[in-house]
Amino acid sequence: MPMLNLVQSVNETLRTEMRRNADVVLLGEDIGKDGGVFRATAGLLNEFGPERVMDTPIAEDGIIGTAIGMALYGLEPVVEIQFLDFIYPGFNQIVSELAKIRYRSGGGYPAHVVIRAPYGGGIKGALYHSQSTEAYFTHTPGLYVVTPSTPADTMGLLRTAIRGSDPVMFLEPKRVYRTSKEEVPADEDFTIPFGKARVVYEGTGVTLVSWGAMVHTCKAAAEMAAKENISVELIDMRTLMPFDLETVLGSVRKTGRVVIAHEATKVSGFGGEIAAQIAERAIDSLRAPIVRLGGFDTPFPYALENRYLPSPERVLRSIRKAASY
Amino acid sequence: MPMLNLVQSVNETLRTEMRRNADVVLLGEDIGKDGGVFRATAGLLNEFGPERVMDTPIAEDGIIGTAIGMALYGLEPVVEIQFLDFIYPGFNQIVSELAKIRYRSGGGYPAHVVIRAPYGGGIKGALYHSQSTEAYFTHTPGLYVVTPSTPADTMGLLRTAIRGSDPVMFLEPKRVYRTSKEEVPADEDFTIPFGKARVVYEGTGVTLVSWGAMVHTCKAAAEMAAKENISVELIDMRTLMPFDLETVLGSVRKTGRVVIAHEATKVSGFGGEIAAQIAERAIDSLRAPIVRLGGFDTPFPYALENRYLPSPERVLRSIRKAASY
Amino acid sequence: MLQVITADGDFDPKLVPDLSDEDLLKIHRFMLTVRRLNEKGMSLQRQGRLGFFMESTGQEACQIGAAYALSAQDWALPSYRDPGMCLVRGVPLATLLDQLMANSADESKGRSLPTHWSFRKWNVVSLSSPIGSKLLHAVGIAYAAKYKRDKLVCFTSMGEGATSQGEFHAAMNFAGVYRAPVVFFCENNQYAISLPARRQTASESFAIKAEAYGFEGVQVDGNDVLAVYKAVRSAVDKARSGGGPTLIEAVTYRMGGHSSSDDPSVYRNDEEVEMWKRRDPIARFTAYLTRKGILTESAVQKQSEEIDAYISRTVKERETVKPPAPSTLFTDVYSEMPWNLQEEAEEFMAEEGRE
Amino acid sequence: MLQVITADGDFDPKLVPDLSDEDLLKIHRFMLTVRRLNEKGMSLQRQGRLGFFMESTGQEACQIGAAYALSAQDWALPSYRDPGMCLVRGVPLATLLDQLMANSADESKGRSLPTHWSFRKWNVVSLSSPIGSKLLHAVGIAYAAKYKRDKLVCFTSMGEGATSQGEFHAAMNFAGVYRAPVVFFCENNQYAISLPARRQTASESFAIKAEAYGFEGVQVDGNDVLAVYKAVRSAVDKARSGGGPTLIEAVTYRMGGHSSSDDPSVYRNDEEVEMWKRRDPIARFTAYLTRKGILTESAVQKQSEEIDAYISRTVKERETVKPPAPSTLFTDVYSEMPWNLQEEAEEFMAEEGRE
Ligand SMILES: Cc1ncc(C[n+]2csc(CCOP(=O)(O)OP(=O)(O)O)c2C)c(N)n1
Ligand SMILES: Cc1ncc(C[n+]2csc(CCOP(=O)(O)OP(=O)(O)O)c2C)c(N)n1
Ligand SMILES: [Mg+2]
Ligand SMILES: [Mg+2]
Repeated sequence: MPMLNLVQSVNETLRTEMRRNADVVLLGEDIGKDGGVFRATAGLLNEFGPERVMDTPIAEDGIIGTAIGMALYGLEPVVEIQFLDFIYPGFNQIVSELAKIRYRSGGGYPAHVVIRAPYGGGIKGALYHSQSTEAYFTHTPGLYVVTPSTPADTMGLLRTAIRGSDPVMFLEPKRVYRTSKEEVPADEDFTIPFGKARVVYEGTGVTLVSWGAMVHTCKAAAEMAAKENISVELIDMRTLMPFDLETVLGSVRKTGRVVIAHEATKVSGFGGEIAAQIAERAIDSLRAPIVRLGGFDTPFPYALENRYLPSPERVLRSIRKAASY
Repeated sequence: MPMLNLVQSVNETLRTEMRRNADVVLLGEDIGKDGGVFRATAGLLNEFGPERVMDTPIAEDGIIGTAIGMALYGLEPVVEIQFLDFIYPGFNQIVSELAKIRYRSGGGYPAHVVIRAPYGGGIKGALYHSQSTEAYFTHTPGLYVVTPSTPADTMGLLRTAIRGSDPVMFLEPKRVYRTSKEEVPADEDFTIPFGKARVVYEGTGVTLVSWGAMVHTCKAAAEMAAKENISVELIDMRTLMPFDLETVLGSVRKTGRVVIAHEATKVSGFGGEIAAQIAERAIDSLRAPIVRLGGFDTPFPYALENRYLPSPERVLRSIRKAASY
Repeated sequence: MLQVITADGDFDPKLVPDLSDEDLLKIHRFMLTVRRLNEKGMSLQRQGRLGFFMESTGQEACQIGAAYALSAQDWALPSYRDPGMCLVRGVPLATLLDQLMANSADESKGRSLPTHWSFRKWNVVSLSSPIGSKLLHAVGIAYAAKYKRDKLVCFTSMGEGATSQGEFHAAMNFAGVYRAPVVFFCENNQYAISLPARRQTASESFAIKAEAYGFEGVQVDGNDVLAVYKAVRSAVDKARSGGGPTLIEAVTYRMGGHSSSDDPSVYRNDEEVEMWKRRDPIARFTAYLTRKGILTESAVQKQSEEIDAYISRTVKERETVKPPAPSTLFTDVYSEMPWNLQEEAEEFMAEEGRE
Repeated sequence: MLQVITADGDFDPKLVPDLSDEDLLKIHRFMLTVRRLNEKGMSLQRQGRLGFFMESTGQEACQIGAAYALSAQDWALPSYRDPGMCLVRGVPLATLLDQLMANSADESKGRSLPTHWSFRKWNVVSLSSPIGSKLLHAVGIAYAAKYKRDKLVCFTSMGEGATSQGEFHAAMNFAGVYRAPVVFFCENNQYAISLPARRQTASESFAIKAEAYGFEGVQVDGNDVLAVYKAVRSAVDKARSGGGPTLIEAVTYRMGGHSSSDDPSVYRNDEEVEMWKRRDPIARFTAYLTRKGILTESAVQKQSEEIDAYISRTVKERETVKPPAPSTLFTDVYSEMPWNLQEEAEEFMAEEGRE
């Protein structure tokens, strides 16, 4: 079992899938010689050549729209958007085309495109290298939305995305690209199904729901809570569309208390959807108000990034709030 | 007091504001001679000339981006996007520029642009002339989001938008553009503040929260419910950012039961935000699960539009569900 | 501007493309069919038998001339104003009508707006409403075909208004950079809804925009079906043999309104319309074929009547087809329904059953 | 390609723009200042004293030549690679450093990435990171100035990579259609991060792209400060007198990496860098001024030292300025804080107080 960090896991998954299937092609900015600004595609140009590892002009609409065309013809394009923050020139292609073409063509023209994009704060990137806007995509029927938090999950989920037949927004938590390595299954058919959350810690006192890089913040918070004798059940959603409501509800029925924590701006964040689902389906189990913790409802700042990003302490305060109600 | 329908009210407000302030300029597709595809700008080219009523090439990024520049220089541009569905080529300008420029410039460069766009279903327009994607904008700090439902509210809120100094997404419920006329204040300084909901019907049994064209569906449902002796308190949010949580919470504390109904796709819709807020702040008042009703989690269809659009009957079923729990 | 037949049917024999008499007559018949279909479409819409319609009268030479230059294996992304391209590709009239009527036989399951084509069997790719976005798909399809060593060309058409969109820019630039076998066909019909072409851009022509992307731009008389055929044919041949993309601007005129919801008299005058009537593409081609001695006015008259009858018959037949089943609301969003959709579908079907 | 001074300082007197000796020496000094500032910036970043930096060594002639052609009332939207433009506009070095250091004296309140300028007092408009989006603002500003009958010009610069974005296309097209008094200045420094300019587009040049929009495109030697000045000056004069927009491509080279996070040796070779070193814009202008007899190598040496000392002194001074106050997290999102932000701010400040 190889030891890989998260970005190496992306790289390894792309490599093995490209070896397996000649229809898998990559396109994006600086993904060739440069290997991507985060090195997620390092070495792939050398192995697979410029027809399959396409450096593109700077035009996100061009990248995504061209990938859609390729997919319509039968290729399996995997797109890299350099930062999720730069996806908006291609947003029309995602919302109007990629998400709707299967439906509007009566199933005649599905387009299987996987869009990878590093997202989230923590690299001192300011307003435009830090945002977590996964909620836009969860509100767009026709898209799957994947938000892994560990190297192994990244591999299993990215492989599912590439072998599937639906459009996927694959959002990579860049803050933890290199923070730690873990053992990753050597099996080249290792996949993780969409819609199955992972219980990071079992617990009985408070259910804590999160995804992406925030899972690591939540782990730290859960460990701090344990010292205060609050037993936290930490759930990593892994995929937001589809989302594993069953696991969440099961846990809430057990604990009666829930905190939902994400890095994204709080208002209209995906945490609201989870809270609403719980309030609709498990309200009788609740012994405390549903606590949501999000990024502030402001753009993402530069100098004060560390004050902006939800810290383990802030999560802990939310846990306490839920536990002590 | 003049009798106007909703689109006439838009027209009248634009006219009076343009007369009042020479810095107010309009830009959009077909807004000149054609008067806009819905005639919202009819007659304005004649009165104010092509420098102030600018027909643009077909490029939503161009329209919004140019308007931002104008606003930076001190004009007060009011943009028309022909259908909200066509705003995505300009989404980057909204999300990356309009919403963030005041913040990122430390307040040095605010950009006061009002973006008007007809939205929602009900005109047999299929996937791309029907969508309600207000939630994207509510999840974008820096924007105000306005969703009027009546001619008078439209006038009062549009005037507030134009006289204000923040970017506004002004979403017009095109399905009710011409369905009815009402008396509109003759006072040319008549405004309605943002963040104040309107209680359409007072009631004691179930709180029903809605906005835009759905308010009219909800009115019909509330009337049907009354016949079943369910007293509905219908709240028209009017603005989603800022949103009048106080009025909603006040009503929920009274009724203990709540239905949130919107036309937009349910998952990650703005209804989730309201539900989450209630679940966080008024859970002890709840005597029933929070019921959310949204458009289906699919693209907007053509032939089956009437099956897709939430009907008074569907809203009524939700009201019954909340009432009978 | 490339022209083969002048407005009164005169021509330069050196320019005439190599087409058999049979082909010429077929082309003429297709043009007539589109004209009659447009008239029928508008009248059905006025009668409330079609929800929406976009006519293309005046642009028959563009549609038919261009599509005739393609081979069956080529892919096409026509615009809403190109029903004729679908017909030339082999789409049966009944199938086209199923799309317009959004019935249960429609390949798109009645989900798309009328004139928003999608005919997989004939390599006619699903069209959306946002202007310009499909141009990129054409580039991707062309690239993929090249990657797979399939010797085919991807053809896409657009209005001149589409050239203002950012996606036009990206599509042209990507096509140039990757030398994709794609043909961009711009039907400059002088209007984008109400905006005259001269206010859409300050450039000398639309064809000249190709310079910005390093490949050829060609301007052609879009009311001259032989000129259109010739220009597209040579672009297709070039693309097929590895020569990369071409942009063709066909100068034509939208004789009717923008759509069944539009009243063009608000923004343009009658003289202009009259002037373009005198350049009618069908009259011109008829004059040419008459001169050539392979068609007579009375034959045209007879054909028109046959076509009318055929269209009416087929319309009546397709009007008997049922609307799409309510359950189709929920399918094809994903390859498999996620739980939230399943739940919505079940609830909906249960309620449908009840009511 | 317009050139005034050849690589070795030779020149054609007929081409030399009308600038006083004093101006020439000022221009030279600005160029030196930018060069030294770049070196300082990179070294501060390497020492962890700046979070991020983007150097512009090699592009001094572009920055200074272009900005020198503007008047104070003109507006400018420079790119991150144009600190020199800010200096020429009058922004004090200390103010520039406050931006880089994101301290509490920074006009942007430390919210933006270093090199993302915003200096209201000097009509330098707030810059974001997404490539291309600001070009449209330039058009809107220019239109608004024209509307208000203010006789000013809006100038904006970009890298050659920005020409691929849809917003470039829309900006150019709108500028053409409305004949806005705007000057687009494209610094073709041969790379967009790792992508060579010849793979950014298949067009013959970047200047030629102007043809697609109906106005003039000009190519100029971007390492020749007098040529740059001349080209921008004539575009500015034209715009000011109602002649509409111009696109200028300045051919230059990015001597360093894309940013402090980039290692260019991965994607380009030393010979190329060496070749461009021989075309150094400062060396060339120094040679010219030396030939003209108004500058000596030793004066340059002395100036460099002065400038270094001045920069170091100012850096040290600005490093004493406090970071932005935590409360600034919540201001300027709107003109007034809505309740949700107020609530967040209060909770945050209460917790800050506690910890
Ligand atoms: C992105 C977008 N913006 C606006 C519209 C509304 N719209 C529909 S057709 C049209 C005009 C298109 O003109 P042109 O490209 O010349 O094609 P034509 O209709 O003349 O064939 C417009 C503005 C749209 N469909 N998509
Ligand atoms: C929309 C968008 N996509 C991608 C990026 C990432 N990015 C930052 S700079 C850059 C290259 C810009 O090249 P060019 O325009 O030539 O300017 P230069 O850096 O050479 O001055 C890229 C791709 C971005 N900032 N914005
Ligand atoms: Mg047109
Ligand atoms: Mg560059």
